[in-house]
Amino acid sequence: MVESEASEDRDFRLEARAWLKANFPASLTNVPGLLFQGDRHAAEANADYQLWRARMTDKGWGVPTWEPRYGGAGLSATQAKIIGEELTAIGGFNPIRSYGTMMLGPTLLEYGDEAQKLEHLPWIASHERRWCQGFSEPGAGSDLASLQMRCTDMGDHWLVSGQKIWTSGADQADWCFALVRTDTSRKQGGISFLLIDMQSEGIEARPIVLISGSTHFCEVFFNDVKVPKGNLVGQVNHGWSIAKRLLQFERNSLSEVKADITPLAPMAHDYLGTDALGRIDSPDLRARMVRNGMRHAAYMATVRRFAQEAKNGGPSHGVSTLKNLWSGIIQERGELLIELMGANGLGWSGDAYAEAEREATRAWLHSKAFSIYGGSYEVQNNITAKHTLGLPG
Amino acid sequence: MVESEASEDRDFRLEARAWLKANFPASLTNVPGLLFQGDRHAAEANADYQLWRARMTDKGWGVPTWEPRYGGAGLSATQAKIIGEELTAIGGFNPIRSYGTMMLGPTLLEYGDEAQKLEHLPWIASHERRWCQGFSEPGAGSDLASLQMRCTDMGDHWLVSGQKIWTSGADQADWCFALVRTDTSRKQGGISFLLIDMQSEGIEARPIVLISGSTHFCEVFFNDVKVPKGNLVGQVNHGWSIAKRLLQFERNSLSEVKADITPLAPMAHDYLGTDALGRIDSPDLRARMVRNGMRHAAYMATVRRFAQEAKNGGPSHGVSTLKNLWSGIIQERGELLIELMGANGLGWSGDAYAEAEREATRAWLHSKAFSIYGGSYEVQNNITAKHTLGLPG
Amino acid sequence: MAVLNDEQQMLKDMAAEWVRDRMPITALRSLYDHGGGGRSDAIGYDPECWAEMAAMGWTGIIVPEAHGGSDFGYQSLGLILEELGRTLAASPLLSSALGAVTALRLGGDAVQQERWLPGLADGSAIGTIAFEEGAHFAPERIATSATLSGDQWIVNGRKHPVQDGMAANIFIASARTSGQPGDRDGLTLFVIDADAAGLTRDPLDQIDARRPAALTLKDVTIASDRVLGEVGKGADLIDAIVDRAAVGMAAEMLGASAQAFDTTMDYLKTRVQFGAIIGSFQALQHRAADLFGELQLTQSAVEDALIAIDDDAADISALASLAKATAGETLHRISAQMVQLHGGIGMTHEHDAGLYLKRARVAEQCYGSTAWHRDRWARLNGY
Amino acid sequence: MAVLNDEQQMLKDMAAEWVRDRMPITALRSLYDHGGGGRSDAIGYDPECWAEMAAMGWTGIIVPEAHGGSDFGYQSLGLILEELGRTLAASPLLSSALGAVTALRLGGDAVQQERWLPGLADGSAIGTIAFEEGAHFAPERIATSATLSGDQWIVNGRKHPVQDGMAANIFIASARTSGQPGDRDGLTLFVIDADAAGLTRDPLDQIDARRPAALTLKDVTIASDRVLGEVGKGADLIDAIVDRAAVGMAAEMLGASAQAFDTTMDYLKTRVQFGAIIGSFQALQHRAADLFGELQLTQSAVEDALIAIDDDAADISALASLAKATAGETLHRISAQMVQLHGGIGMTHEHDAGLYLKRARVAEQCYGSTAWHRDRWARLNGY
Repeated sequence: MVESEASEDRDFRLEARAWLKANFPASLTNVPGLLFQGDRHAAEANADYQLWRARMTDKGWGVPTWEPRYGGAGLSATQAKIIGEELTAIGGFNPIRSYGTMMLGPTLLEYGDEAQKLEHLPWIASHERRWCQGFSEPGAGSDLASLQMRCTDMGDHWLVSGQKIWTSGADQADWCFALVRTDTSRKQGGISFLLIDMQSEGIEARPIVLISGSTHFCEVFFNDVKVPKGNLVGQVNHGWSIAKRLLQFERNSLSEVKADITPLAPMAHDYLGTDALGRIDSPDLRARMVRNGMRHAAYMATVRRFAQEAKNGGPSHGVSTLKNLWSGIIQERGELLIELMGANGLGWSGDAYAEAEREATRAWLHSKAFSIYGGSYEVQNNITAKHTLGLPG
Repeated sequence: MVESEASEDRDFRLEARAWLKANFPASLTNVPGLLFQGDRHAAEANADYQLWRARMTDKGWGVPTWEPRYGGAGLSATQAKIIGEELTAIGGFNPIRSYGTMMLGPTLLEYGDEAQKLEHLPWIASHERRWCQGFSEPGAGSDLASLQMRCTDMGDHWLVSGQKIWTSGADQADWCFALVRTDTSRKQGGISFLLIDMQSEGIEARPIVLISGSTHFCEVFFNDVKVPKGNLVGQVNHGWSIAKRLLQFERNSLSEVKADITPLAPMAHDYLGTDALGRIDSPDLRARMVRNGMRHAAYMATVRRFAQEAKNGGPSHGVSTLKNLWSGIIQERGELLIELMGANGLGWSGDAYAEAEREATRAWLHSKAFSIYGGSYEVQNNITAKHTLGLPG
Repeated sequence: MAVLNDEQQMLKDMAAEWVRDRMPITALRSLYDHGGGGRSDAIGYDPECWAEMAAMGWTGIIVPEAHGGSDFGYQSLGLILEELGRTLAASPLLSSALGAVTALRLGGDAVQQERWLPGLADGSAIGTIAFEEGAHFAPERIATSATLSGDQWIVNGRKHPVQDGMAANIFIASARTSGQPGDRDGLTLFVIDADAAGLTRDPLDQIDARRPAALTLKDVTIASDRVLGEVGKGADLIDAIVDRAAVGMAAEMLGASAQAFDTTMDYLKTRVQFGAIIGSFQALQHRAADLFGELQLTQSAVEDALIAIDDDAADISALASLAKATAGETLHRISAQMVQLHGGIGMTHEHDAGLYLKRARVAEQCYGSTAWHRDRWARLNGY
Repeated sequence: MAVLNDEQQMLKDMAAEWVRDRMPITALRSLYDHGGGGRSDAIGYDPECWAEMAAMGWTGIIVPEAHGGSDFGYQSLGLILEELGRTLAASPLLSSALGAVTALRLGGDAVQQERWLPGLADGSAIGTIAFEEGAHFAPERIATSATLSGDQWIVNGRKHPVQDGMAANIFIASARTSGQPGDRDGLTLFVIDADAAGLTRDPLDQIDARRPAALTLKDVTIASDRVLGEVGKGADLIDAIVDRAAVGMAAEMLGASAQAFDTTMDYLKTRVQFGAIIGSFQALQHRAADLFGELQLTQSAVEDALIAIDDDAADISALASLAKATAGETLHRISAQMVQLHGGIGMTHEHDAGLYLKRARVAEQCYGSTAWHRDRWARLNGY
């Protein structure tokens, strides 16, 4: 892609390359980007991380396409892409990337009023205000629109009561963007989009222990929480279309996630041995690993193809398809990895299991969520069937 | 099972063994039983087959539990089972077995009046009147109850017009048991069960060419066909429950069919060679053959278990489950067989392909019907979900 | 299920009732800490329940009457293991009453049987088999050595994982008296006491909250009358024991599969989404119907193998591999679908789905993995 | 699909239109008799359509301009093959314009290219590759021999199946100039005329109504200037040709899969059962969605491989195997589901589903089966 680049883009690439080289702390090379709120303390403990964040904040390159008054650098999409490519090339990451930059920011830019943008975007752009997403409720999982959390107009403020669940990092978040029910007589048409300060009185966030041991998700209880009138985004009862747009941003960001994968073959030879013909010495397991490996290769080619088509204005209907392919392939890979580790893939803690083994086991357990969260396998297939394939309701 | 047999059963077993030994023509040993109408001409050309049929007809042992006045021998279920076992033991088959004995006969015994029984059962018991099943219609496949073939009460006769499809051997059959619509205002409640002489004026049966080349199934056109009033079985508009009962007999007889299977392993070694470790020299294909072989072994164990449980009065809810397991395993086996034959499994005719190869290819094509006819895979799964698992409508 | 005789039916009903009362799935939870892993002080089973099992005679079901058992057979023991599997009941029953007892039944002489079977039969002793030495089950690839010194054997090596190894006081362990790792010749079985000098054991903190052990044997001295079977010729005996242990595990897995399926069906019949009970969605109905079919295959394969063992049939190994691999595949799929079909709640440690998922993967690896048994079945059937 | 340049987009549109007009699925039917098998007088393709393809320049798409082609590349040829695959259009385009031309491009010297490429480019000659000698693709396990006699080679043996072998007048055939069946060394490629003395060919009546041939070579004399590449060192050349032929076949299979899928979706949108359009049943919707995903993987794998060939990338073999195996698995599933989802009518010869099913299984075997390519991908990736 570089060779055909316009000369002004080429100039910008060289400039970006030079600035990143000068400013990205070498100690952070190939450190995975920190996405979740739960990583906050770890990040805060790291001086180089703090430095890197401060430099990127000043430069506005965490959200390069946002206007400077919102904390961005006012760059073009092409320039933003160049920054990303150059960052990847040196093993760097964007320290500003968060739910705020990926989901709420783009949503506010489209639906927020100027006061809301000025109030929130700069803090997102500096990674100083962390957001959590208050969408799911105990009775409203895949069927999000059946949510019940009440939001009553009290004249000079909103009064919010109810419960959210699966709220990522709610116990670490500063603010929450939530879907609330402002009209009980309609389903989708009675939902509003509200910004809630997590420090407000009446909010309690309780971490949920997952099967992998992670406590990243929370239940959040709202008990007569007062929210300023100006915190409602868009029109009252028009929150559903804002949420759908935000979920689109979420899906796009999910499909961006590089399924960065170590090949299983070398590990399999280590754990299972090699037969007289040079093959992994476990025919049945080997056959399944080969198929998974091939599916993964074809999947990565599909991610590249979809990205290129999207860049050229092609249809972007494939997100649901991509997500189901991805979750299926990655879940299967997680299963194969612990299976090839045998008894060593079954440990929870202790020195009897290598750290990589314990991590693989937790990652396998965690991967079961991939086909549930962010639109379950079933919901994605419903979307593909109806919207992409045009099958009748 | 033999050791614990009551002494009168044991005596009958010895008697049956002796009679079968004396009367079953040795030339027919291990010849597969002739089930379909299409085999009629072949059977008629074979003198030993004719002899065997005549002997079994005289003895009444083709339908041993039927009363003698209907052509049977009035034996107990246990005795009937003993005859079957002894027949199998010498590589014999029941030459009377037909759609008539397996489906219509039992149905008439339950729902027919005495005149109908006397008119039809003896001819079924002697295998001299061949029946075809007129159920499916072009617009009523899986949704059988939506059938449209009109049957109008003309006072002294019924007048039948419409079309049937997938009628096995209609071009060879003497009679047809058909579902007809006697009331258009109700769906299931407007169906009657009618016996139609295929020699009647206005009937035309056209064989359908299947993808396997088989012409066993027909489309049958009924154009103002007159049918005597006495040919309606049970009450007018009560045919649906009779049909359901008959389909139960059909499913039972299907599940009886022994999936008689040659193991793939020796053939695979022949066609694909053996590697240095003694394995079939095609790891991916081998892995799939092994899994199919294991599923087949577990399936055969399941057939035996269900049969034993049924004998002991256990639930017989498993027929839909069994059919889907069976069709899946046999279809997969058919695919594997032609795959292991490689280019030799792709022939339609000609000496370049061995007879066994051409047969395997046709059998593979034919097997695609297993998950469509007799209740499709989808219909069987609906039945299992609702009736066996109690999932809501 | 197979047609049971009155004795077996009574046993099964009794087991179902006892397990429901005394070892429901909440009992397993007491072995887990609040963070989802095993409690650090847990021993992997409940001694009180073990005593009750013994009192009911379950520990002696395949022990000959002469040695204090009831000799009801593997089918009967399988029925109990199946019921225990339903609630993932953690106990050393499979390791001791099936594994160790089988080793003594098949390999022990009269004196050895009289010495150890009565204790195993009445539950006062807990035995287990210790054949493995690494990530993958491979009873011939062992390095633990036993060398003769005068009239005694000196054993050195590491055995792991040993199921219920922290609970057991008798190990039936394999060691190499000659040959190289990989050789079938040169394997010998020993009966080793847990308190033997030079033997230490460390608990393994496993995802299913059981407590297998890693045994370290350092110059452990073993009297020659503790050799089971013929010196150096233990490979066939090991195979025969493993066949039976694998079938016992398959019976447990059948029970776990059946319960995971039932629990999931219950959820499908009550959970409402998009204004409908989710069990009314056809895609889920068909998935359930397909899984039900797999469950049927598993039940038949397990029962066939148990009957073959009681009948001392010729093809026990092939049937054992069929049972273990079929149960492995079925439990794998059903436990994964149990999580999937429960949605978010299924991902929480608070819900049972994760417990089934974790136990499933451990069971899949025990006494030969699904892949190992598929490969063995293939070999035995000429593929 | 991949982002096409203007030239490619035009070519694709033109191909789609021409195929729809001139070679719809009914054209294939004319090769079948009424009983469902191939017509005994059929030659496996339509010479008139072939002439039109040639006139449009399709036969010369990868032929260098110097030899009368347009040198548009494999991606462009892949687009056409994909469109032809949609209607199962039977023609020797893959065998000749891709297979034979590739052999000459990669293996031919300047004189050989000038001698044969112009004829292949303008369609006056039809070429094909003849590497196989039995049920399974295994280019090294061949027995056909070529021995030097003075300045000429004498070739003896049987090559089968040879795709489009009844239509071709030039065969690029492999023979063994040394070594034993199974050796990589000793393979040599020859350009053999169909009317060479001692060469006979018999048609194979295949389920897809094509007419591959079995060639018998009896003391066929071949001049030494008809050797492609180095004597005895043909194995790498054969691999390279097969890589490209397999990708071409995968492109055809992608088209067949896409059309089989589209036709099935159309049926799901119109067929009524149980009072509803069957496409509204969720179980079928999810099956369709899953198949759509497989179709996406296939398209990506095929396009990646075509681009890699045009770029002369280092990993063409792995990408070719990925493309062929992925297309094989996808077409296998979609063609089987095409029959299943059409129900009874899909079982009839009158309906198109069976034609896709039959062509699918033939395509799966051509230029290395799905299993063969999976095994090769595994080997290339260190499994």
